[in-house]
Amino acid sequence: MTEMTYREAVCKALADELRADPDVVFFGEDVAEAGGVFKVTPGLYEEFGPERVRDTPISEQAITGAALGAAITGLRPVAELMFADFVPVAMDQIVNQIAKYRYMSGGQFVVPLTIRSAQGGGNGFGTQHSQCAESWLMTAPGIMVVVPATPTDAYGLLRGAIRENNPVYVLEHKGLYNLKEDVPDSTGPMELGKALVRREGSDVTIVATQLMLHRSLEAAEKLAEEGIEVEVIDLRSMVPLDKDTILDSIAKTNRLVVVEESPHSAGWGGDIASLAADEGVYWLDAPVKRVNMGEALIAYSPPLEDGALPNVERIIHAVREVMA
Amino acid sequence: MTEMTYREAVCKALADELRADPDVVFFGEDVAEAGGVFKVTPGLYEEFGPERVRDTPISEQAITGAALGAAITGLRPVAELMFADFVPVAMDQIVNQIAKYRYMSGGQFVVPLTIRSAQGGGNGFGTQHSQCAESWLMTAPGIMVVVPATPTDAYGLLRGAIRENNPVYVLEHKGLYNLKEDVPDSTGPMELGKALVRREGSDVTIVATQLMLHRSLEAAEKLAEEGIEVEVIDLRSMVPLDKDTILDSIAKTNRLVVVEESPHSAGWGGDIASLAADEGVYWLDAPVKRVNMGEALIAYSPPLEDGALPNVERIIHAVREVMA
Amino acid sequence: MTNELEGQTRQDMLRRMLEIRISEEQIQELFLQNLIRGTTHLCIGQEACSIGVAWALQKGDTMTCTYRGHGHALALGMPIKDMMAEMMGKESGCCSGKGGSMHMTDASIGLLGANAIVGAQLPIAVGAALTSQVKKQGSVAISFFGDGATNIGTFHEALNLAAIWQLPVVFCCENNMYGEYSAQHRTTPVTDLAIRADSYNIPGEVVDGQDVETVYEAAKKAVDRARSGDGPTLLEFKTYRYRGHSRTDTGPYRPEGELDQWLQRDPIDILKEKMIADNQLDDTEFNEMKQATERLVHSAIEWAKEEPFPPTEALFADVYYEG
Amino acid sequence: MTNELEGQTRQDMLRRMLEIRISEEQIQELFLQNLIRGTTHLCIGQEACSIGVAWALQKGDTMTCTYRGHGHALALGMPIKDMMAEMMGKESGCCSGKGGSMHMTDASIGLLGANAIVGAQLPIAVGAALTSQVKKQGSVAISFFGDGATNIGTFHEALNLAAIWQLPVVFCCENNMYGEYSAQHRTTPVTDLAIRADSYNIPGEVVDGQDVETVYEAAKKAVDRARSGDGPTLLEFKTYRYRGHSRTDTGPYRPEGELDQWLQRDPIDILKEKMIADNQLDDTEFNEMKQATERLVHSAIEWAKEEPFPPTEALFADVYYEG
Ligand SMILES: Cc1ncc(C[n+]2csc(CCOP(=O)(O)OP(=O)(O)O)c2C)c(N)n1
Ligand SMILES: Cc1ncc(C[n+]2csc(CCOP(=O)(O)OP(=O)(O)O)c2C)c(N)n1
Ligand SMILES: [Mg+2]
Ligand SMILES: [Mg+2]
Repeated sequence: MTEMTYREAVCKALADELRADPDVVFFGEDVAEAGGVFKVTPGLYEEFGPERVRDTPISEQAITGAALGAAITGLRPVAELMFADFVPVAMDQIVNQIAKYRYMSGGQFVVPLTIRSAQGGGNGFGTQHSQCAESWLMTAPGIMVVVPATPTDAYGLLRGAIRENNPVYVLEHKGLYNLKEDVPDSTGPMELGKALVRREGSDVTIVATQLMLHRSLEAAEKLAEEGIEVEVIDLRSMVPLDKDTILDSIAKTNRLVVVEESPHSAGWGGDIASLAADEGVYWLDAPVKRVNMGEALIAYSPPLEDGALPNVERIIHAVREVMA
Repeated sequence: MTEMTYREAVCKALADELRADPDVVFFGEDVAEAGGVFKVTPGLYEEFGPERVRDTPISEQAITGAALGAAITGLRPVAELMFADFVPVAMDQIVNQIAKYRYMSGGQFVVPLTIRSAQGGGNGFGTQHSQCAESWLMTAPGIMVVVPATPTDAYGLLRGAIRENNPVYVLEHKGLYNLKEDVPDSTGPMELGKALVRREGSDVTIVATQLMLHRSLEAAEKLAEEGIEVEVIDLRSMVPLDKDTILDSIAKTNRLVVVEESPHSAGWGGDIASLAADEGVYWLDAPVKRVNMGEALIAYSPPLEDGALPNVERIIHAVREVMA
Repeated sequence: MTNELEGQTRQDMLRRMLEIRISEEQIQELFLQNLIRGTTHLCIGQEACSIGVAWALQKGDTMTCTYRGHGHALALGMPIKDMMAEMMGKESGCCSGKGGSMHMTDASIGLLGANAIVGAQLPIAVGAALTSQVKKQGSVAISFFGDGATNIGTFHEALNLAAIWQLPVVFCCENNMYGEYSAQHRTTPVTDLAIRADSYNIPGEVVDGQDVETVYEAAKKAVDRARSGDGPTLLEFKTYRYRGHSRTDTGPYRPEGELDQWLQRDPIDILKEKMIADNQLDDTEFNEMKQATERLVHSAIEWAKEEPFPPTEALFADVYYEG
Repeated sequence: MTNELEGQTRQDMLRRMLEIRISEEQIQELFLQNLIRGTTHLCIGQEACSIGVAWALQKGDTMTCTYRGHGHALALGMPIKDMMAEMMGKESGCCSGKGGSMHMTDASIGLLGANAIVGAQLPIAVGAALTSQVKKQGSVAISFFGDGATNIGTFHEALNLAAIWQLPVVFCCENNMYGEYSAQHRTTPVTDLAIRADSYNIPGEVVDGQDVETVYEAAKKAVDRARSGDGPTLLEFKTYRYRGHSRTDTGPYRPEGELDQWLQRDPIDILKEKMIADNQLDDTEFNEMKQATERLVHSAIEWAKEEPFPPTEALFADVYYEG
């Protein structure tokens, strides 16, 4: 066991992969000499040098496009787009190029690249620096999307993503960088596409990720006090999606609440709800509730930002609704 | 009544609004002197002149950003992004700027702009020129999204969009440009956010748009022959979404099939299914089925493109499934 | 063309530069006290750029700028109170608390928005200039951005479109030598960014960004040019930010002594010395002006501290215009 | 440096240019017969650009290009059959029928993809050059694009990044004077696009795109420069497309007589005349070469017509790499 923060886990995963494979390179804005704006990547430049760890100009389209070109010619690049809010700045390269490149060529290319971004709200960064990017990325078959919620997953999923021979977008949550945990020394590259039941329960299933997962676990503890046993599923990977773990849980609890840190419209929770309404419909004893930002955007003002993000109270309220 | 094609209806809507309001301007790549690559906008440049109808360089980010700047300073711009596949090229301006501009400023600005694109598959344009953009656009509260399926709607919804004091993205379907219809001469700017029951039925509700709507209506006729009465809803507007029309229909038929011309993951159909699984769950007598592209992309090869897009047979199959 | 403005104008510019400087110093404090959340980007040392340009503008002219936009807001005349309240997310802030430090915006003074996406504000200013041209308003649009922003796609597209349409817009690059923690030469293969104007066949000019009168003269020329229908200009102001990029950054990546050199060319000192030399100011008057400004800033802050946060219902307000 | 290649090389270039010309003419027919769906973008008149550059390359070098990429594919050595089968969406096409006319791609010859998004291919070539630099492969990446593409953001970002990293990439702009239906001057405020290289402090050169030997010399210089570690170059080939932009466009927006002028400088004629003047070719030999090429193209087309379409299962194949 080694205690480390989510932030340190990300850095260690990068270091271990850079060490393990000379084809791995890492670049982004201020990730090298400065060690990243979130201080996630210090020391990599010093250990692996300017060829393999590079700072870039402010050019998200060139960064992602270069990652693609490098990936199809023999490197295994890891690119950073500082904030997930910048995904739209490079959206064409991500959804029209990276995700489609292998397909359009009839399978001529393998595209082993990883892109990392910090996402999520709760830190007062305002409307353009607090968003989550899952729903944007999931619209494009061809790119995998993982969302670690713990230091152990931040380490293992990132290593798994770098080793994956398909494009993977790793979304790290700003609000979790300081989260500490004992990471088993045996932890290695993890397989993508497996959800985890973080808490067992018989009454209601909650599906969540990252910051919302931790709030859901907190809500579950409170609800346990009133005798409501909530099963909490951490998706960990949005693409591939682990349908079985979700359906097995619904079969057991007959109730589903999805907690998303994003607006309601075209949010990923719709896919989870539609899975339940299709393959799980005969198990459902109650409405499927989605707890999300509704039609709100994240504003700077503390009470507004707090009001926009699903919190423990709102999660508890939704669970009570489906138990009613 | 005047018979016109969907293409002519779009052009007439633009002409009528340019005539009605001197603040309306229209610009995009080759929309002026050449009349558009889909020959949708001929004659506008000649009638309204180079100040108000402009060709632009190939600069989607500048086109959309300029539309925003113009809208908040007193013009009512209509910008064209030729293919909806180019939405990702301008995604930052669309979702981080246009959609959020009023909100971030605390309501200081009104953003009366319209963006138009041609979307959809079926024409052999290949992987990067055949996509639908609804799901990308719906992720951003602040921008409305309309999807006309008939010449009458192409005319009325576009005029309504241009008059709307919020940003509206009008997605026209390439496969419908030649569709002819008698458009009532009384047709004017339409209110956005109203769905239409295109066919009444008591057994199953189908929710669809554009090309998929027409295929669904065809499927409904075939199914009627075997005594299955399908109610077909044309959403017309993705944002705002007309929940009532959908829920009323589910309350009546107790069965729902959603037909999307897009991949399954993070598709808009998830929202419709989740609406049914929440507010409509007690009415549901069968699984909610989504007919879409699954995990496929649109390939150039005719049989592959035909295979990717939901067709009448697949829609019929889904309806039979929920009737079983 | 003379480089000397009349005494009163100099007084006003000096006072406004002091307002910016002192406000920014206090904002840093408020951030450390966690009364401002998230992040702040200070323009201490760059005050002459926003002031010199603002003084070249008329009512009806517009501007877009960046997250480092506190100075630009004050330069255009935003009341310090409105800014401080916004900094703390209060309802009485210029954006009703929704924008925060990175989004100082005030339509009433032509400030069309401070943007947190590098480069996104350039095409928006181009659109404002389009309105002026189509409606024959005779107004000019300004877009401020940094040296690092000249490497992003929107910079290129915006200048090209403005040039081809000959729009009344002036692109103002504040080259403070760093984009975040990266020195210009590490991300940008040219030294004078003004030469990038040649790609669009528009005038580009390197300007001393520390002398507010030089900034004013260059801006005036470009603004007049735009107003008279001769199209856009790219101005590069050579300047320097005394503080780090944002938050608690102290700028460890900057060479020893670089800051000290720039402190020798402080924009406030430069104007002050000129005025003293021209008998338009003496030290006592300057100190009085400074103290008055400090009182102004402090009272604005104290007032803002007491202001209420917006009600939670505000959350869903103004996502869409209703009506 | 001499502008004369030896006879054999000229023969090969001439034959390959004929293959492109004749293939493109047939592709137009196939499109009109609806055997090719969607759209086609022909490079008739521009053959010297792709050929001259291709001849300056070595095995291991890479290229990205555009939807107008049939000539580039053949120039790099794609078998005509593979291309024709792809045009018709057949399983034996270079992309197994998934790409079509706009996406001619063949990793085995270094053709990393023809792109249908204007400008998107430039950063991809930059990435290929990064691989070469990091792995010390000594290979060079080429990116072809048009005049209109120099106005989009990715052009700017790609050249800047390549310049700052001094990557072995050569940016090849085929300036055929039109972006779709818009003449260059209507969208682009500069006449010589090569000057845009100055924004990145890299060499930019205007090249006669109709004389394949001139193209070759310029490309060779830039490629050698890149290979020896001296970084990127921007080449602008002045050329012309005889046909319209795409599909059935006839180019009504082009001034009377413009095409005729360019026909005077046809790339195939230019090389042919030189060879005749140097006694390396006579009319009979040329006609034989032409007829042989016509037979080659026709048999490739007849073969492709008979090839099967991919099975529907292929729909879900290669979305992801399995394993
Ligand atoms: C598209 C985008 N990429 C990256 C960032 C993160 N970022 C914020 S400020 C900044 C540096 C900008 O440097 P410069 O343009 O010189 O302006 P300055 O901060 O020096 O005023 C960066 C990279 C961003 N906000 N937007
Ligand atoms: C991002 C983007 N915008 C617009 C288009 C539509 N389009 C296809 S080709 C073309 C013109 C490109 O002109 P140029 O770069 O000169 O290349 P050429 O076609 O002349 O070879 C345009 C606008 C596109 N494919 N991608
Ligand atoms: Mg800077
Ligand atoms: Mg061209």
